This record gives sequence, structure tokens and C-alpha cells, in this order.
Amino acid sequence: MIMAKPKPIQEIVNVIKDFDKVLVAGCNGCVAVCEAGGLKEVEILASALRMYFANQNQNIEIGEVSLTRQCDKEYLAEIKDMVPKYGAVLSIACGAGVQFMAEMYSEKPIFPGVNTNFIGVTLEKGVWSERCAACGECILASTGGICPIARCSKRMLNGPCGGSSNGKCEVSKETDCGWHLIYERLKTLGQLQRFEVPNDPKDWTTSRDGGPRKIIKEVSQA
Amino acid sequence: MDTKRDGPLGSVMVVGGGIAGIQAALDLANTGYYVYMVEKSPAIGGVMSQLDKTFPTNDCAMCIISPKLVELGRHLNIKLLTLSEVEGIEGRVGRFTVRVKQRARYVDMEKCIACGLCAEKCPRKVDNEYNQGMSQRKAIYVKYPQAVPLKYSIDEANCIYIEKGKCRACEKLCPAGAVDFSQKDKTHEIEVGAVILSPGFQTCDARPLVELYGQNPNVVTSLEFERLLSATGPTQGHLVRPSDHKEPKKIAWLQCVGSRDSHRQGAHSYCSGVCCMYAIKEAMVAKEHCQDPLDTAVFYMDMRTYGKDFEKYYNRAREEQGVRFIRSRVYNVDAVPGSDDVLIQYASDAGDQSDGHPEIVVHQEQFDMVVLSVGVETSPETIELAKRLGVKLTEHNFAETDPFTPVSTSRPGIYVCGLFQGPKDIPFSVMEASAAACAAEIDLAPARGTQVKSRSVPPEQDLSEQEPRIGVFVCNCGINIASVVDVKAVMAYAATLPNVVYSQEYLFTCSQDTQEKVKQTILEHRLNRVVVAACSPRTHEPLFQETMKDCGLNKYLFEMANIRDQDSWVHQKEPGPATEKAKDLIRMSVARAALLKPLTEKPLEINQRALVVGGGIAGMNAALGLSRQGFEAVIVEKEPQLGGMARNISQTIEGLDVLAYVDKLVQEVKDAGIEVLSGSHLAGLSGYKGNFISTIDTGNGAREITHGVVVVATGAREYKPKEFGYGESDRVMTQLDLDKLIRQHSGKVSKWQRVIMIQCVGSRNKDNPNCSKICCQGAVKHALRLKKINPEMDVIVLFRDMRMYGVLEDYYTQARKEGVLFVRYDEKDQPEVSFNGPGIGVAFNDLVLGRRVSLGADAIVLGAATLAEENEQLATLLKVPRNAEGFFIEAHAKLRPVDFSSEGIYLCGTAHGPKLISETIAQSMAAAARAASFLSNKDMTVGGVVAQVEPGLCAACLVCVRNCPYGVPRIDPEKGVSEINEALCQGCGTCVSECPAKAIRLGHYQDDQIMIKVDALLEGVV
Amino acid sequence: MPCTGRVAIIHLMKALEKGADGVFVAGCLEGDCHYQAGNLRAKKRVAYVQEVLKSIGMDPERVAMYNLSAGQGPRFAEICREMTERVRQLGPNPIRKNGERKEKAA
Amino acid sequence: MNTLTPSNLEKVLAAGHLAVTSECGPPRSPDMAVVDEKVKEVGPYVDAINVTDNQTAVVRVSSLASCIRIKQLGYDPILQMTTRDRNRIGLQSDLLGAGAWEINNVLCLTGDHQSFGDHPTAANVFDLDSTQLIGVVKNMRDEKKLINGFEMTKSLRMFIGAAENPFADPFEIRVMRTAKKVAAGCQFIQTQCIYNMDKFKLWMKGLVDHGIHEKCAILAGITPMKSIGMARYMKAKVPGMDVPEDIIKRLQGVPKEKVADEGVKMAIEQIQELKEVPGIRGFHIMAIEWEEKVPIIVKEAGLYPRPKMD
Repeated sequence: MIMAKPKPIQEIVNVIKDFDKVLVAGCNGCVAVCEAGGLKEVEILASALRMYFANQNQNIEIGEVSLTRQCDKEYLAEIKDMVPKYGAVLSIACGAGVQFMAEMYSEKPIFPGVNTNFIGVTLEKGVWSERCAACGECILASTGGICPIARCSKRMLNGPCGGSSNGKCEVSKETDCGWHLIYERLKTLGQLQRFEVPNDPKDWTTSRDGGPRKIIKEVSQA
Repeated sequence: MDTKRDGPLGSVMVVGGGIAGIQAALDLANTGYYVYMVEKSPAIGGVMSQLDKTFPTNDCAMCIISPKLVELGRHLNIKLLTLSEVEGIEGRVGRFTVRVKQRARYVDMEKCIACGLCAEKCPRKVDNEYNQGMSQRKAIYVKYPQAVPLKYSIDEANCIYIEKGKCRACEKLCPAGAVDFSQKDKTHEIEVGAVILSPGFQTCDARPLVELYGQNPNVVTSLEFERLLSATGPTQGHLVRPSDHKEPKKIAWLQCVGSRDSHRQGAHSYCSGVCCMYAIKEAMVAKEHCQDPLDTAVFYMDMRTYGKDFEKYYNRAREEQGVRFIRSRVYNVDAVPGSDDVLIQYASDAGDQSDGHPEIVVHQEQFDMVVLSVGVETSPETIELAKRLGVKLTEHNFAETDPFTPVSTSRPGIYVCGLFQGPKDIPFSVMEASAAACAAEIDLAPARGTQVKSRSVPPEQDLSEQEPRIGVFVCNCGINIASVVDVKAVMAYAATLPNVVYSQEYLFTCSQDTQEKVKQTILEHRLNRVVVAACSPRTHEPLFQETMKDCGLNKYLFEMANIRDQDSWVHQKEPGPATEKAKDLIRMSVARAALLKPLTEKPLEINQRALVVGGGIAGMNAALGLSRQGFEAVIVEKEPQLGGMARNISQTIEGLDVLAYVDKLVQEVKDAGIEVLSGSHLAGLSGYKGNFISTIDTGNGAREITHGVVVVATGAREYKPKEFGYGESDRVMTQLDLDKLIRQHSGKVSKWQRVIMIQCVGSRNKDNPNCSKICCQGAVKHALRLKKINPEMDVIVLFRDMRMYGVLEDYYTQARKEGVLFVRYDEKDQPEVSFNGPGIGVAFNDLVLGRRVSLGADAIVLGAATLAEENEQLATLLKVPRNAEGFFIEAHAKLRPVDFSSEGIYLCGTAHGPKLISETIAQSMAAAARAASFLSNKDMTVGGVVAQVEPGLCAACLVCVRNCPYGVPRIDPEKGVSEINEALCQGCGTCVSECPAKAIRLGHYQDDQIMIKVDALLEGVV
Repeated sequence: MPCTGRVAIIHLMKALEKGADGVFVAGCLEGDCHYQAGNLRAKKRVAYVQEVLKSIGMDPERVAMYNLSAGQGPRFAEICREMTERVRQLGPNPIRKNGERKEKAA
Repeated sequence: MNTLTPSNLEKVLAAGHLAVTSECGPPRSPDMAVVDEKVKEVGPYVDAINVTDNQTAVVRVSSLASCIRIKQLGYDPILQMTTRDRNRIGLQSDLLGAGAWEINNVLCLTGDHQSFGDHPTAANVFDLDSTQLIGVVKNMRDEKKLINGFEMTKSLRMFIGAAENPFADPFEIRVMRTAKKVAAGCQFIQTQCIYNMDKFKLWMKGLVDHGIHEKCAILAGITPMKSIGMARYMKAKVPGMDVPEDIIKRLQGVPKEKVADEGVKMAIEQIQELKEVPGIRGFHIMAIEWEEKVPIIVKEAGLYPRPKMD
């Protein structure tokens, strides 16, 4: 799912400080799971902001709400009576949620409270890791189920490069070399010969490089 | 009340209120028996309450025993008779009449509120025996701050008034009028069905053994040292040496003071079994206490760290904590002229000379303090008690028992547990206590539930439509609160708070008559919430909650403000602010009370069947222990026949026939109608405590069994050595192989000229750091058997430490007398086995001779380790933990030795860790008792303070699943949201505080109920 | 609280927001948690609140975690004194100071 | 002689000579004088000169511009191209430009990650990787086609090379990976600096066993150690570098002022030893910021004079 990280409070303060009333809006979807934007975080952020402004002798009212999801209009509509009462909305949903909120409530300034990072997995409580770059054309079938686009720093299709050592990426010793993982998996699967076959240049049109993307499921349209 | 004239009685007397007695009493009372607990001192707790920390987990002893004390003290079905002793007994199993003499307390327990004013004013100071005489108490006193019952008593031997007829200071000052000099000693005649003896032990008197003890205050016993470490001890836990109150730099422990010593008067030939471990613990804890690095040295003969995970503890002390261990014989403990230090002169064991020099070298070393690791012994009072009860004693003055009936005394219907049965540590005492409870429960099974009381309460009122109507009761606690806090002002203030419709003050809110008044007030004023501003909810909340229930109110509609412990007691010199603080505390409680909601607790039926996994001695005993109490048991055994490992053992070290015993058990299992699924294993498990559903793979199809509890008794196996040429020659064998050989070819064995046994094969090494506990015993047992077969045979045992703990030491002594040669080797200098054609030999360094010795032998017998059975699948199914070596981990190493932390699953036998047959039997009976106590309730109460998921908010994020310390939440695959089983939830609230969507609520501790107190406290501050 | 495992970040934040000068959490000794590990969770939450306080320019020392057993009465008193002394050094919660000023202005 | 391009390097190799290449890192300012100086020093002693492409992701004069200069000076440049900074449009465009200026050697690289360089906040491109770039060049040469299939009127005459690090992990696939590049169209390989001779020989043996050396010329990478500090740095900090402890010990064994000489001596000995290794077709001497040593090494190693091809 989509992983996000709270923005530094100072950054948030800078964008909301000129409003009298600000609504902190959480999302109970992905960002709740990665403990960045659920109701719990709404309460904590709201409390921190109240304390901050109180210390600044500034009287800003902070409201709190958390929606089932911010990427669906129906859920966004649940706060239609609430939003007009505030000068601005601080959405701590992912970038999609923030934008959809802004589309829905176009008359209000909508600010992001988190940085949206990646599509990933929960390794353990409090540790999340990227797995998918949403390139739009999945090649996992040929790479042992490990994505070189998301997990190689150079998104090489014919890796590894010469810079990895001990299974770690040249960019950071904390990062596994994606191609080393692919090597190990292919070895386990008895498919090491795949390394001898060059992969052709990728068609990136399905990726972000093709411009903003949209999916239309024909069946549901019918 | 009584059942038919000849049927057994449903009550049991437990004599001795130490940890063993407490455990036995609680097990019995929780299984449907009425218990009389007879304790000779004014409070229960025994020696364990005096300990600082406990090995091998370094848990604080008081922290873990205290909840048990409280549970016992409050138990509806335990009658606690303190200051009492058994004078005589008549009758037989099922129906005894016991005469109990109870000394006068001179304090009315109903009235005493334990405020302590009496002791403060009492002019007579006496040595405090709880602190081993290292501090003083008054003649009117409580044994220790957490004592149960927390009621003062007058020590008549020291009371000035009783002695001289003048004083009565306590009586005059007692605000509750509780002191009562008119009390007289009483004699009770009590009828019970069975008796459990748990009188405990005393430590050996060190005076005749170490001359300097008693002369130099820096020579202390281990129990005195425990008090010096304890936060409740004479120095509040600051480790200082008694002579000058300076922090010691160097402390020595002398092991085996009064133990393993058949020469000196006052000493005992047996091993006390616990001193090695407590010395290690004390050395490590002492190091933690000291600011500067503390040098600690333990002088010992053999390090006997034979229990579960003990060897790791020893290794940690030696390798990580730098505790020095010196194998030696201390021959002199001397004063150092001109100082308070102590000089120890000792002869080091030759083998510990780094240069391998053979001669024994004499050393001396000076210490700031010396701790004497004193042994345990049965007290003269207990010996007298045994005589009065007609219970036979062994030559060591322990209660005589049979290894196959380890908790039965010589007198039917009287059982024994704890140290009076023999030297042992806390977990084994607790196991035996439950085992003794099991034995009594079997005797009295027909009468279960006949003598217990239960409380009847009116139906609960429905408050859903009512506004909060809060009553506030402010307690003066005599003058405890009133002397500091202006109670009247506080009461008046309370009346002004929102939702408060009534407020009142009482002198002693907890007194019986006041509780009656409170009841009337509740009904009269239609109160639906109650706030008591008094003392600690820890001790008093349950009492007030009972009163609530009596008025048809849900007990969760109660809130307490502690204006005594947290206010009047700590702000004695500031009455004004203290009064304000009392108001704050009450305002907070009132605010919260308005938000409290009734919580329902509902019964859930318990399936009365037990599933026992494993059909060895442990499994069969557990199944029999349950079956004989009327609970159905099913045994699942992986082998085609019952018996397990014991089928490979001919006899115990005492010479009892194990194979015959196994056959007898198998017959008993059959006679009891216990279903046995042999050649089977547990393949699946669902449900939860009280209602499990198991799938058993029987080898020809699956069987589904529903049951309420599981007993794990899957045993252990003997290590197949890779060392010493095992497998290369049939002359190299394990102890079990030797057993078989003696059984089947004793003629062949009788021709042997020399047998060499090598100990610690596969134990106490890198792969398996633990001691296997029973191999030393196995070697001595077989050495004696070989000597019996052929007295001319040379039997040599190569060992690292001979761990003949407890009374096993006798057999070690006997073996040496019969000429068995025991030769120590060092772990780093292993014996070498060589093959020379048909002959075999062993070369080893004789540490005493200081040279290498090569000997030929007819057989080499390896003391192979006891390893855990392959049980990973079972552990996964039951969701129970195992240690690094694969043995199952019990709920608590000290006090819950047969429980798993998940309720409804119990553990016994060698699946828990290596142990003797007698210990296995005790543990199996204990597991049966623990399971019975759960099953006997027929239904369990669920609900109350548990976590509840609001499905609409749940994002199924798994945070609760990952964070629950008990593994309770799971994502319901159908609903796609988290589900928390209220029968399993322990109510800690961890998931509630972690849930990112705030979808979980903890009953009684909802966010609003917590935050309102903060709001109320800080009202008007910002 | 049944266990410090129930102490949530927001509880500590709210106490400060409402004007408390300091908040401390007293849990069981590490390794001795009555509920196994609740105190370790609480420790992390206290650390988290300290980070939040830093980020809004408040002194993280205003919150603290202590571990002690039920048998350590004197230690508890010592902790109370320690915390009181610490808060005294830090001065009043700035929120409160401003609140008072506001009252005067009003 | 069977050559596809006018590349001097290709010709030297085709004629069966041991080839010698060296490299030139362009300056970080618009100043061709630096290139001139370096090339004049090294040029006569080598068959072709590599020009790095913003090496270690540090911005420098473009490789293509520098190659054109070298060509003008009368030497044979090798255009290094990384896929880090340009997408397939930019890469092909620059290749066409190189072809137009009659630059006939290209070394296809993926490139160091920008986080190592002087613009760590830059976006990277990595539209293609080195192997794919090899294929692209081969297609432009042999099929006269761009990636999209557009047919050019004229073929791109390029001798195609790649770099290879025999010491990177996992070793097991190093030979396979080289084979893959060769399959994609790679004709010569310049290896990472060699210090661990045993491991290198193992890799070479793998190539020979698979017959890869017959399809592709292997030029062994040689970098003289200038100091003990450099050896230590390379051992610890440079990704994929394998510096055995023996190397450092040998440098430590000589007086401080002789360390540099010892480094040069070791490089020469290495070349002598490698000449005997089956499959070695030449040497790529990278004297980092120490170009003046290249002539000495080439001479002392018996590789001078360089053959003149027409």
C-alpha cells in the first residue's frame, strides 16, 4: 500500500499559521496503516499544533476529523458541512487524498501534512519498505518476483551494476541490491540462465513518463 | 453442609503459608474446596517474601508473590488462621479433625486499618526477624509492608503491658479502637478431608560452622544478604556492609555452609540444592547495586546449576558479569586485625592451577564482606509437628515420600510439598504444591464444591436511561487522613461538583458497619455511581465493589480517589495544600465516574474434557490426575504404546522398578477408562481455552476432539553422541544403552573389569549450553548397580561438576564409599577415547595427579544429554513458546511452572526440561491440578476490562495483531476486520493505544474516561 | 490504567496541552511487566512525545518514563521529587504562562 | 583484417596486437587546454583514449566534445556514455553526433549513481542500462536503425565496448553477465582495476571456457598505486574494488619516498604476468591524475612502440 511520513511540524506551521481555523483531516486507508495519517495521528498532530500556537500566543482553532478514505468522493462528502467552518484543511492523507480533497473543496486551501513516499510493504511494526514503482507494465514474471525498477537504484533491466558489494547497493549499505536479490531468487528457482538473456529497452509509456495515467475498466463502465 | 456421614469432606487444611502453601491453598480453593490456611506467624509469605530477587530471571520476589498474597487474603473460600499451629489430628483420609491453637493477636482484625500509629507510638523496640535481626521493629507490628493480612499484631513476648501490666500506648492511640488486650489464645477443632503440610524450612545455624559469624558483622548469611539487597530491607536496598555502612568493594560467598558436610555438628550430608544459584544471583545483583565495580568471588566444591536455564545464568555471571568462581575448600575464615575485613584461607583445587601444577596450593584473600551460603533444614518445630501428626521422617528429617508418590506422606490423606519434602527451589516447591493439591482433590473428588461459599447478589439495575447520580464518600481513616486533610471541607466541596447528589464522610469507610450505611445511602438516594475518597484501590477497591454489587450496581461504576497514600501520608506537614490536593483528586474521580459505563461479564461454558499430548509417565499421570477427579481425559501418543522414555529405564536410583511402575500406570489408565489414541499426533487446533477443537491424525484417519484444556507432556530424548567414538564400537554406549545391556545381558556385564563413564556429553557446551540435570544421577545409579553386579569392577566417572543435588548426594557419597572413582576433567581438556583393535581406552588429564592417564576399559558409558523432542509443529499449533534448546517455556519460571502464558494449556515432564521421574510425577500432578482448577469452574467469566473492536473503523492494518503481548487479535477472514476474543484478552490496553484508526476501545479505560481526569485536574489552568 | 501499555501518546500530549508542567509514566520494571511488554511500548511512546515536543520548541524533559516495582515506595517518592525538581528548573509550561497573560489581557 | 569500423583500436586488435588504452577525464571548466595537455602526454603510447562521461556523477566538459578535440589532435578517442543522464533520445542523438564527427569507439556504461557526485539532488534517467545501450549502438551500426525502427541513411560506425567488474558480487554471475553484454553486441571489455589476480584469472578462465574471449577483446584494467593511502581508500571506499591485503603490505614494505615507484613497478609486473593469461588482448591503463606515468609503464612493460595502422 501507499506509504507516507509526517511532515516536520515547522513546515506545516508555516503554511497554516495565517488561518484562524484549520481542520486536520486524516485518512483511515493506507496512511493509517503506515501510522502517518490515521485518527491517532490526527489527534497527535492537532494537539502538537495547538500547543505550538499557544506557545506563540497565537489563537488558532484546530479541528479534527478522520475519513474512511480520502480517495473516494463519497467519504470526502461526509465533511461537507464541516469544511466551510474552517479557513483551511490540513490533509494527512497521501498525495492522492490531498488532491482529491482539494478538487472536492476547491474554494478552500488544502495543505498536505505528510510526504507521500512509495508503494510498499510493512516489514515489521514501524518499518516499511518500497516494493513497487507503479511503472504500469509488470515484469516480475521474468525477475523472480523481485522488481528491478523499484528495487535497483538505477532501475537497470540488466543488472547488477558493478557497484554492489556483499549484496548491498552502492548507494547505501542499508539497501539490498535488487539484482542480488533477483540473483538469489533465480538461483533458488534454478533459472540463473536468465542472466544471459539481454532484456530489451523498456516501454515507459505506461509509467509516469507517459503523462498522468488513468484506468478505465470497460466492464464497470458498461 | 457435610455430605453423607461416611463420604469425604470438601475441605482441606494447608499448614504453612509460604509460597508452597499459598499455591496449594489457591489451587484447592479455586477448584471447589474450602481451605483452612494455618500459619504460625502473623502473616503469610514465608521465606520467599524475604528474598530480594529470584534466579534465573532476576524477578523481584515481592513483586511476583504479592499478587498471590492478595488473592489468598481475599479469597472467599480460604480461611486464614494466623499465629496458629496444629496441635493434633484425628481421623482418617476424607475426614480428619484437626486441633489448631491460635495465639491471641491482641488486635481486632475487623477493626485494624493498618495505619501504623500504634507502632509509631509503641515504646518497645525489638529485633525485626523479617530483616534477620538487622533492623528493629516495635512490639506491635506488621511483618512487612505488603503483609497479608495487613493487620497489626502484638508480640506478647515483648509487649511492655503484657510483661509489666503498664503502657497500653497502642490501645490509647489506635484511632480504630482495634487494640484488644482481652484477647485470649483459642483452640479450634476443624474438620477437613485432607491435610497438606508446607511448613517450609529454616536455614542452618552458621554459628557452629563458621566461628567468625556472629563476631564480625561483615560475615552474614545468604538470607541476611538478601535483606541487605532488598528495597524493604534494613538499608532500603543500599548495599553497605554492616560494620561501617560503607559500600563493599569485595565480597566472597562460601558455598555449602551446613550442606554436603557429614562431619560437623549442625551440618547436613545432603546438598541443599539452591545455594549455588542463589549465590550467583546475589553476586550479580550485588554488582548491580554498587556504584564502583564490585569484586565478587564464589568459593565452591561443585557448581550445581542443574535447573532449567541455570547453566546459562552461571555462564553469564562468569563470562559477562565477571563473577569469580573458585573451586576450593575454604579451611579458615579469619578476622583481619585492625580492620573489619575478613581473611579467607583456602586450598585451591589442583585442577584449577593455570600451570597445571599438581600440588594443592594454599591461598589467602581478604574481603570486605563474606556471605555464607547456608543450607536448608527442617526446623525443630516442624519435626515436632510431624511427630504429632504421625508423619514419618527420613534420616534427614524431611517427610518420607516414595519417588512414585512424591507428595504423599506416610499417613494417608496427609500430603507434603515444598522444602519439608526435601531441598528444592521455588518452582519445584510450587509444582509440588499443585501436586499435593491434586492428590487431595483426588481423595475428596466426590465432595468437590460441597463446602465452598459463593456470594449471592441482587440482579443488576439497568442504568441506560439514567443520568449520573454520584455519591461521594470521604474517609477520615481515623486520623490518617483527617489529621492532615480538612475532610469536612473536602466533603462540602464534593457536594458542589457536577452530578454529585450526595456526599458524606466516615471515620472508617471500610469498616463493616460503614459499608452497611453506604448500602442504605446508595439505595435511599438512588445513587448510580460511587466515588470513595480514601486509601488505595489496590487493597480496597474490591471491597467497595462488592458493596456496589450488593446494591444491584455494576462494579465498574465505582471510582476511588486515594487521598491517604497519595495525599495525607505524603503531605503531613502541609495540611492546606493537602486539602486542596484532596479536592483535586476527588474532582478528577467524580468527573471520571460520570463517564463510567457498566461492563458486562458473561459466563462461557467450559468443555470438561482434557487433551493430554504425550503418553509417557508425565502424560499418564496428568490424565490420571484429571480422570480421578472426574474429568474426562484423552491421551494422544505418537508411539504405538504408552510409556515413553521410561520404557528404557529399569530402576530409579532408589532401586524402584520403573518398568513395573509403567505397566501399573498403563493398567490404571485403562481401568480409569481414559481414551488413548496411540500412533497419533495433534494435527490441528482451533478455538481457545475452554473450547478447543483438535484434529488428531490417528494414522488411519483424522479424529476431531473437543476439549477445554491441553496438557503438553511430550517428553524428551537422549542425545545420540557424535563424540567419543559413539557408534563406532558397541563398547561405547550411553547410560540408556548400559541400562538395556544390564537388563538383557547382565552376565556379560558382570565380566567387565573396568568401566569408564564420561559426563556432560552434549551438555554444557556451545551447542547445548544447558546442564541436562539427570546425567550425574544416572552415572551414580549405574555405577552402584555395576558395583553390585561385580564389586571388583573398576568404575571411573569422569565429570565436570558432580551435580547430585538434594538428597541425591547420599548416593554420591555411597558410590565413593563403594570405591567408584570420580575424576574431574576440564571442559577445555576433554578425555580422548582410542580404539586399539578390540580394546578401547580413555586418556585424560588427572587433575589431582597432574598427569595424563591412559586406561583401557571394557566399556565407555557416556552421560548423554537430554534433549527436547522434535516439537516445533506442536508449538506452532498451540502458539506456545520454546527456548533456544527446544524445551517449552512455562508462563513464569518461578511461580507458574506448569502453566503456559496462554490460559488453558499446561505443561509437565521433560518437555519442560530434563528432570527425574519423581519430579516428573509431581509436575504432572501439578498440571492436572492446574487444569482441574480451570475445568472445575464449569464456566468462565469473560468480558469486563477487555478490548473491543469497532468494526466500522478498523482498517485491518494488523497493528493490534503485531502488538498484542498475548497474540489475541486476529483479522477475521470473513469480516476483514480485527477480532479480539474477549475470553483471551487480558485487558492491558496495548492494542488500544497503538491502533492507528482508534478502532479499539478498552472497557473501563476508554480515552474519554482517562482524559476527563486530566481535564478535571487541569481545569482552569490554561 | 491497567498497564502503561494503555498510556497513549495523546494522553501525554493532552496533559501538556491542558497545561501540565510535566508528565511522567511509571511502569513496571523492564522485563517485569505484569502484561509482559506494555512498559516497553510506553517507553517508545514517551520517546515519541519527546520528539514532538522538540519539534514544537518545548522541552522534551517535560515528559519522562520511569520503571519501578510496586515494592519500591521510597523510589517512587524519589522519582516524584526528581520530576518536580526537573519541572521546577524548566519553569511553568509555556502554554500556561501565555494563558495567564491572555486572562490578564482579557 | 576483418574490421567493421575505421577505429584504430579495432584495427590494432584485429591485427593481433596487444592493445593499450588509457583515459582522460575532461575538466570541470570550459577549458580544452587541459585535455590537450593530457592527450599529448599519453597519446603516443596508446592505441585509443577513453573520455569519461561525467565520471562519478561530477559535472565536466562533455565526453563528446572532448572526443572531437582528441580526434582533431589525431588520436583515436573512445566515447564513454552513461545512461544516467540522458534518455534514449539524448543518447542516440549524441551517438549520431559522434558518428558525424567520425568518432568510432564507444564504451557503454550505466554510470555511477548521482548520489556520489556533485549534484546528489539531481533526478536520474536510467531509461536504458549499459547492456541495452550496447544493443542500441549495434542496431544503429548493423541495421542502420534507431530504437523505434527509424532507418538511417547511413550506418553508425562504432567499435562497441563495455566495462566489466570481475570482482563485483555475486561472482557466480560475472561471466554470465559479460556473456550477456557480448551477446548484446559488445566487442571489447575494459575491466575494473585489477589487484586480486587470482580472482581475475578465475574470471578470465570462465570467459575462455565459454569462448567469450573469441567474440570480445578483454583489456585488463591497470591502475598503479600512488600511495598506501590510495590503496586503503580503494579497498575500503570504492564500490566493487577488491584490493588484497598483500598489495598494501608490499607498499608498506618500502621506504615512504619509494612507494610511488613501487606502485609503478607493481603495475608493470602485473602487465607482464597478465600477458601470459589466455584471452587477454590488451591493457587499459588508468593512471588517475597521474598520466605522466603511462608512458613509463607502457615502455617498461614492453608495449612500446605502438603499432601504426593505416
